[in-house]
Amino acid sequence: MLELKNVQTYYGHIHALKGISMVVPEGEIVALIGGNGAGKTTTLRTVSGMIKARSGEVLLRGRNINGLSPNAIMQMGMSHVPEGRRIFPQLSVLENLEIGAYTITDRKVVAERIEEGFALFPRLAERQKQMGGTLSGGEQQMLAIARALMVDPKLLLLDEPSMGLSPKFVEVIFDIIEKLNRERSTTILLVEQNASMALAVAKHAYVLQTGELRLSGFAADIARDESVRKAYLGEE
Amino acid sequence: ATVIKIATLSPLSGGQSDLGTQIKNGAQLAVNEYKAQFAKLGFDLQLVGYDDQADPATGTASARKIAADKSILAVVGTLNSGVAIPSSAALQPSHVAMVSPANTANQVTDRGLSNMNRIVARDDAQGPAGANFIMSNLKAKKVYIINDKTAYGEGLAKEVEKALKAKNVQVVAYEGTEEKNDFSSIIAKIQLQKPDAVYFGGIYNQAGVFIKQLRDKGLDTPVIGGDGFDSAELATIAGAGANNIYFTTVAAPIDALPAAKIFAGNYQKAFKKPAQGFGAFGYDAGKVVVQGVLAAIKNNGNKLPTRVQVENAIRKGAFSGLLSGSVTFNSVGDRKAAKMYVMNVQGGKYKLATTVNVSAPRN
Amino acid sequence: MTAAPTQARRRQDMTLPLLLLAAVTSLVLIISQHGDVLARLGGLGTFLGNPLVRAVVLSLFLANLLFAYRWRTQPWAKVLVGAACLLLVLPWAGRDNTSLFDTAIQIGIFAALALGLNIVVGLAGLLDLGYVAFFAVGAYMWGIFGSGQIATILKYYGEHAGATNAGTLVIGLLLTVITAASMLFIRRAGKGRAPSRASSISFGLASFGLVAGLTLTGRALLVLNAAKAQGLATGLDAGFFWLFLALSIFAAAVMGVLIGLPVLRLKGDYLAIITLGLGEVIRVLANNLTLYTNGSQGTPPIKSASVPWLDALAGRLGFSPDQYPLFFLYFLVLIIISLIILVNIRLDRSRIGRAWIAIRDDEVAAQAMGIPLMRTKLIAFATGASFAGIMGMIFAAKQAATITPESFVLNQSIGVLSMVILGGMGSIPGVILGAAVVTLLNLSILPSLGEATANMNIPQQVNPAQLQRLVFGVILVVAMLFRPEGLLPNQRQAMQLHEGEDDNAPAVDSIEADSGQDAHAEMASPGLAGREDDERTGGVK
Amino acid sequence: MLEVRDLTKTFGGLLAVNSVNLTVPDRTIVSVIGPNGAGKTTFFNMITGIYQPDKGSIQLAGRELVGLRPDQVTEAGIARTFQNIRLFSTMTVEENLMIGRHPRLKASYVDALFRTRRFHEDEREAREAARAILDFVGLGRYLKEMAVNLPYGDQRTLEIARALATTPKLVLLDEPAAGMNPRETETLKALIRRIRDDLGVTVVLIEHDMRLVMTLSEHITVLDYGTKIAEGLPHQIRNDPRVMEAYLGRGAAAGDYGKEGGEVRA
Amino acid sequence: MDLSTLAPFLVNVVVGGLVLGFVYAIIALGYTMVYGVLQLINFAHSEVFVTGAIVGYEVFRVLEPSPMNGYLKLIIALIAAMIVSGGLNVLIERLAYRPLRNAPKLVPLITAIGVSLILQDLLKIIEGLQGRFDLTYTLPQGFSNKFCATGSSCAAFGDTLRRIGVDLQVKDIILVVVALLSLAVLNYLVNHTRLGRAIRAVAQDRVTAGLMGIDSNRMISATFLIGGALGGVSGVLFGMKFGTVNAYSGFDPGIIAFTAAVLGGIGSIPGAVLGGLLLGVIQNLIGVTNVLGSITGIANLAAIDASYQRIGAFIVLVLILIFKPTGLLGKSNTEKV
Ligand SMILES: Nc1ncnc2c1ncn2[C@@H]1O[C@H](COP(=O)(O)OP(=O)(O)OP(=O)(O)O)[C@@H](O)[C@H]1O
Ligand SMILES: Nc1ncnc2c1ncn2[C@@H]1O[C@H](COP(=O)(O)OP(=O)(O)OP(=O)(O)O)[C@@H](O)[C@H]1O
Ligand SMILES: [Mg+2]
Ligand SMILES: [Mg+2]
Repeated sequence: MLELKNVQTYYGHIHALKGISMVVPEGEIVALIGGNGAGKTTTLRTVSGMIKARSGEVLLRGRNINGLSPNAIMQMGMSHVPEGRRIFPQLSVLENLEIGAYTITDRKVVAERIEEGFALFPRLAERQKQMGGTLSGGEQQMLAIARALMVDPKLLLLDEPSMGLSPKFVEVIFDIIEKLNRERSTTILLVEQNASMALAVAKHAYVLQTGELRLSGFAADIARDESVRKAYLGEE
Repeated sequence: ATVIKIATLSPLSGGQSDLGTQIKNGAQLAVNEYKAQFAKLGFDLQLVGYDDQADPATGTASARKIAADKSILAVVGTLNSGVAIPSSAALQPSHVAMVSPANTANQVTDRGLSNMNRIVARDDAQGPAGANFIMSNLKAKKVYIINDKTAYGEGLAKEVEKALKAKNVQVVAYEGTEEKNDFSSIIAKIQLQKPDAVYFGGIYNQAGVFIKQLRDKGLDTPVIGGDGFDSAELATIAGAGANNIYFTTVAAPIDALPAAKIFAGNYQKAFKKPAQGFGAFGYDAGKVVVQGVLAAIKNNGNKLPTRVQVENAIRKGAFSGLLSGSVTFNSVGDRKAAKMYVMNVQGGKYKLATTVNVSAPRN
Repeated sequence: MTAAPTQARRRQDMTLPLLLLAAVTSLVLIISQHGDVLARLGGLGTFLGNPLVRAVVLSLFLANLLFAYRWRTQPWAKVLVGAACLLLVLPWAGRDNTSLFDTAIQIGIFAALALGLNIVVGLAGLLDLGYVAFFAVGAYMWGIFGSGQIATILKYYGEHAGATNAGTLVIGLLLTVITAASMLFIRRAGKGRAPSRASSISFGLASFGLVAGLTLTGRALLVLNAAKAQGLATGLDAGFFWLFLALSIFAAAVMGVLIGLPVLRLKGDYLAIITLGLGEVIRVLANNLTLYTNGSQGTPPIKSASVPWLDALAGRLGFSPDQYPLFFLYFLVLIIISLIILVNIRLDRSRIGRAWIAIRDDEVAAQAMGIPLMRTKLIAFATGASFAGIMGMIFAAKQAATITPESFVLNQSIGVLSMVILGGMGSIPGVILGAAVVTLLNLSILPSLGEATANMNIPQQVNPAQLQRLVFGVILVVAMLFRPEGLLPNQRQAMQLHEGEDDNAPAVDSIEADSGQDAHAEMASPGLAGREDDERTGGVK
Repeated sequence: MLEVRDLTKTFGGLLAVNSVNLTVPDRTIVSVIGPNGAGKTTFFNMITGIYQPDKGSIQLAGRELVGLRPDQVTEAGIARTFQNIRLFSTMTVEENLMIGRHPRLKASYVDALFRTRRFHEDEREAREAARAILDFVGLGRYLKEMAVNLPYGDQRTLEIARALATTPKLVLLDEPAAGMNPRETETLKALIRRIRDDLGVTVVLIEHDMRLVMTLSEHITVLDYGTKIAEGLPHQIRNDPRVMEAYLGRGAAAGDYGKEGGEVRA
Repeated sequence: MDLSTLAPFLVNVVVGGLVLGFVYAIIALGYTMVYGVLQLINFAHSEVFVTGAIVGYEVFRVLEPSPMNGYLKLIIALIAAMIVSGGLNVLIERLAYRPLRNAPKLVPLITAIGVSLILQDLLKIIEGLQGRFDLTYTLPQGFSNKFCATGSSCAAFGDTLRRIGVDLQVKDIILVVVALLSLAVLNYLVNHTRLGRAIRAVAQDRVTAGLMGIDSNRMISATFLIGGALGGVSGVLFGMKFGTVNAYSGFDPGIIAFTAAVLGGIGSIPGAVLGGLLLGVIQNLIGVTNVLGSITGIANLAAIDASYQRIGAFIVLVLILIFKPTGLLGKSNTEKV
């Protein structure tokens, strides 16, 4: 589905990704973990076109999408829940969802998807008319996820979906992730700080450290890796 | 050939550039007319247009540049009194004579600068002339006075008000407006107060809009103004409303003077635009300056005169062949005696209503 | 990256080139202003006498200062070039062409204005489109007292004394003292405590009383002094110039606070438009309050201080008496500008300067760090205003013949803003350069285009003389497109802008632009974008 | 130390915080938890003066804070961090901290103009304090770095440092561990302890990371729909059925939270 | 002066103010559109609308000899002005604003000022080449204060207006109708269509809008197109109403219109209209204060004449903003374009 080949990304002169290569096979959940500033967010941004890789290739279904604008990439069936949620603060919850479904022109489909979103997060249904900017942090997170699901993406990029959510909701989110993958065979690239949960749902995993790949392999193996346990799972 | 330069100082860029350019163009025609005569004496007469952007500070800076260019012997300018006053003061120490084609504010010559002259009538000559016409010819009992809040318009309107009050004519309102587009509130007041005449101290491009809107409301009240009205554009802007308009000016009506017709033709030919009021004044002022320089040359034995000599020649000289007749200046640079014409616009056509003789307050 | 070669170039010692350049441009400048020498130079003289060439020479000459500042040279060379250019060469050339003084003083005035506005806009992030109002306050302050206008005013009050002037004075003084005292009391009592509705209302009432009291007192004083009108026919003695120099700073600062108090609670463009409005209010008042300002007719001639020894010096150096005032003002402006730069630098690198930048970056966070928004903004406003005030006074003295409201139009405010942005917001050398560039363009280079082409056969409609705005506009747009951070950018801003900007800039919009200030404020934590936010962070006193 | 009584706030018809009481004794670490949208952040916003409460009182060491502006609250001794990071983006790390120092500096405008002794002392003090605090939180290496260029987790820590720079009596931390991995959270935990132990600053914490909350807090208050539904010691809260139902979910039932290093799921 | 003359006077002052207000309102809409998306005071908008006015002038001039129906001419003029002004606005955005997307907010403000200066002179050159400066609208027949042929129902409408003392002309009515129509269309477009939603999303967060599949550059172009087209419409209406325009006429009304947009709550569409109407009425009321003063005998009022019109409006702005810091209808959490 998605493949990165030796991707190098810069912020000005900050070298954020120093040659990343990874594969996200169709229909799989792939976890991407790493410490602060490792470049996880940058990887997702590079994939979705928010920032252009200086060199290397980003292949989506075999086509190099590096350099395309995000809107062009999104039209190819991808969705991205960005870091920091990025809710439209002055649009209502409902409008945020409608914008999420911007590329769908069939109104009926949009209405159905919105209903599905409300079913997943009843709190959003309660707050349909509230402005996105006044939602609490967790509510915004729910909205961001629901918004990304509006287009029923083939490939979903999730940047720390559990951030700011209550423990109960973290479980809900992971359930949703598994369910999407199972029922709609959505391919998911998951960035998480909550590494143990991420590794539990993912099949493959990559570990990033300061812009470089440190480890890759089956998630279960990585979860057992001594150094990973120490560095990311907080175990001494 | 020795270069002799005449400068113009007027707004060439920005919102008032249209008026300022007219002045420069008019002066250019005057210079063109005399070029050959100067060439015969071995001089190359040129005109340089300086820009004051209608801003006093820019005008002062330009004036100092003029002062520094020793080949410039005299200046035609400016459009705005607010610019003329500091500029002439800046030019005075180097005795660059200045002849104003437009500044009517009393203050311009009241300072008694040796270099500052003007060919237009002072506010306190033009104002009373307008007021007199309102009283005697229009027989108005109630007059509504408007001004454009500039040194020109307000200065003129003040004098009109003074003259009318002195003659016990009722001034129902005296007010200023900087508005250029919408006059609905003023017109509503005119509808309410029903004056017999409206005096508008301002320039034709603002007054024209006002008159148009006034007539649109079905009001035929006569509107009187000063030489700022003197432009064919006034009738164009006022459109169907170009009726019952009167204005005082020192420039003779175009068809009264053959010279005026020639001037208009030359202007159109040179600048691809019809000649307008400030063009004629610019031409006259330019002519005064050029004739003054010529006189100074003659007095100096056909040699290049000094600025002081030019200054003197202009102040003391007599100039003729102008669109506004002939000119001599009094001790402070005001036109000694001038015939003032009161023009009437009726159905878009300009014709002479009457003439008034005015003389400068001092001699 | 283009930075590398520049750096390499700058690493070389440029002392010699600088000195050479300075010497050459100085020489050319002096020659190009000297009519007699030019006449003797024949073709070269004609070339140098061309207005456009002169304008370019002047610009190149002034650029020496920029090079002295920028180039890596021996420190003494910088000082030498700076001092020689400003103290020797420019006055020398100005002796032959007074307009150089005029231009230099105008550059100084605008540089001070730009520095003041830079504090307001560049540091504190408050967009002020009515800045010229403070300039007008300073100008009219001296324009009224330093001219015969004061006599007119006194005469008027002499004739309209009012029934009991002594009574007015007493009431005025009493009101002033009582209200001022009660204001102090309310402030003292409420210190550190939440202002209650009652206390803020009473404070408001008291401040109204104070204004009324001061007005009455002022009026009474005017009436009392009416008899002096005769003696003041040409204004106060020139010796008062120095006192008023101080007063103009003060008056403009007070004005800044008075205008700032109601409007500084507004944000962003609301503030911009309200200041624009107030700027217009001041101009229209100047145009309408004929008694005080003589309205559109302009004030009577305005005095300048006379410094006998300086005049004597100027005389000995061959300046003509009409140049003395400009000679004096030129050096005065130099001194004031140096002081203003010093003040700027010191404030910028201090607690208050940091607080301004913090407010610009994030008001909510700044307030949470204990920075009182209102007070800090007011200080910025007042400081900026005071620079404009003192320069307004210099402007009045420079114009000498009269000042009219035409000098204080909205376009002036916009012009000063463009100097700040063009030069580099927040950067002291930047805004000075911006002021110099814009002033030179407006007073020297662009007009010279028209003057130089006066005798060419260019059709009227496309004559450069008439296209100054167009050329200026093009320069503005092009400069901003190529150097959005300004000509001499502030370090902080340059850093921000250049991140993410290079050969492979992000496909759409760079990320950090959106995680930057604006989006930040909008995407604030839940609730912080709410309406309450507006009410609270405004800091109700 | 902090005494909150009957604090209430509504937004339109929504009762965001409903008559909440909270007592924070001196030198304790106290947590406020609750489901998303429970009103925790709103509660903080009222304490720090960003919102005006509809009702209730807030007293810091006996002094009423309701009605004060945010800067006055900070001056009174309460500092905070934000749920969404709000650092000063055009400033370096050091400058961010010096801004934090603002309310404790005394040099006036005039001092700055004339560079008096007080000014120099002040500046030196601020600089030293900045460095000391930075070292204290472990970000010393970033002193001259632009704050925005720091990794997310370090920016969070920097916000804490900036709050500490105001020498508060009490800090309010809004989800300080969000975006940190468990390892980093451990470091944060140690830091919060040191803030209390070494600096003697009282800490109130909002957090969804139960490992952090349960091991760190001496007292926990649980909000749901703006109302306090439980309070007490960590183990009481962990086992409170209402809290489990509303907030903790299945993981809590398994009793995984609170055990150092406990895995959530296999 | 008694009530029977004063009442129609005041009615006319207010009605005149409202008509004026509609002119401001529709100009303000153009500002507000662009402001809403880029948070940019588009100083060039005043020239965009002057361009519209000039296009309208040219259309009327060219069509003057044609026997075509006057209303048809007006429609042609409006459409031509919309196209030219809209296109011009898009072009301006492309050249002067788009390259500065990531620059600090004030930088595009300066280029906007630069573009405004450029356009002023360009327009002057274009008309100047034909020997014109002040352009006087010559309206086709039928726009006078005679409403229509006698006997018809619209003539009756005109008669009724005159009977109750309201002094309106056909062009005033047209102006109001077109302005209201634009308002309705714009409001629908922005608040109830997919395009409008996308524009608003771009306004708030361009990057994230991109993530939703929205091409932000296209949306911004669309916004400038709409804003420019509105400018074109307002230009023609402006020319019709006031009779003359020149290359520099845009500045003053532009400033007032932007003030109106701010007064109403910048970014809010109904706010812009409300602000425009309010300013129009206030200006006119202040313009007649001296008459009211002299009638009521309050000397201080009598001193307030038309020269205070503009600043009166600003003072009202100050007062309103002090109590409502985000304008009349601009709540920070309500609709923004
Ligand atoms: N907008 C930006 N401007 C400059 N540098 C940035 C920007 N965003 C990220 N960086 C830098 O790029 C590197 C990678 O950051 P990135 O955000 O991808 O890390 P991350 O793995 O997502 O970390 P975190 O867990 O903190 O979210 C870091 O060094 C960071 O400082
Ligand atoms: N300005 C506002 N207008 C309307 N509703 C608001 C506003 N601010 C907050 N709310 C609502 O009040 C409730 C409490 O919000 P708050 O931010 O305090 O939640 P929280 O407990 O911090 O949640 P989280 O853990 O998700 O951050 C939420 O439902 C939110 O939508
Ligand atoms: Mg990240
Ligand atoms: Mg929260």
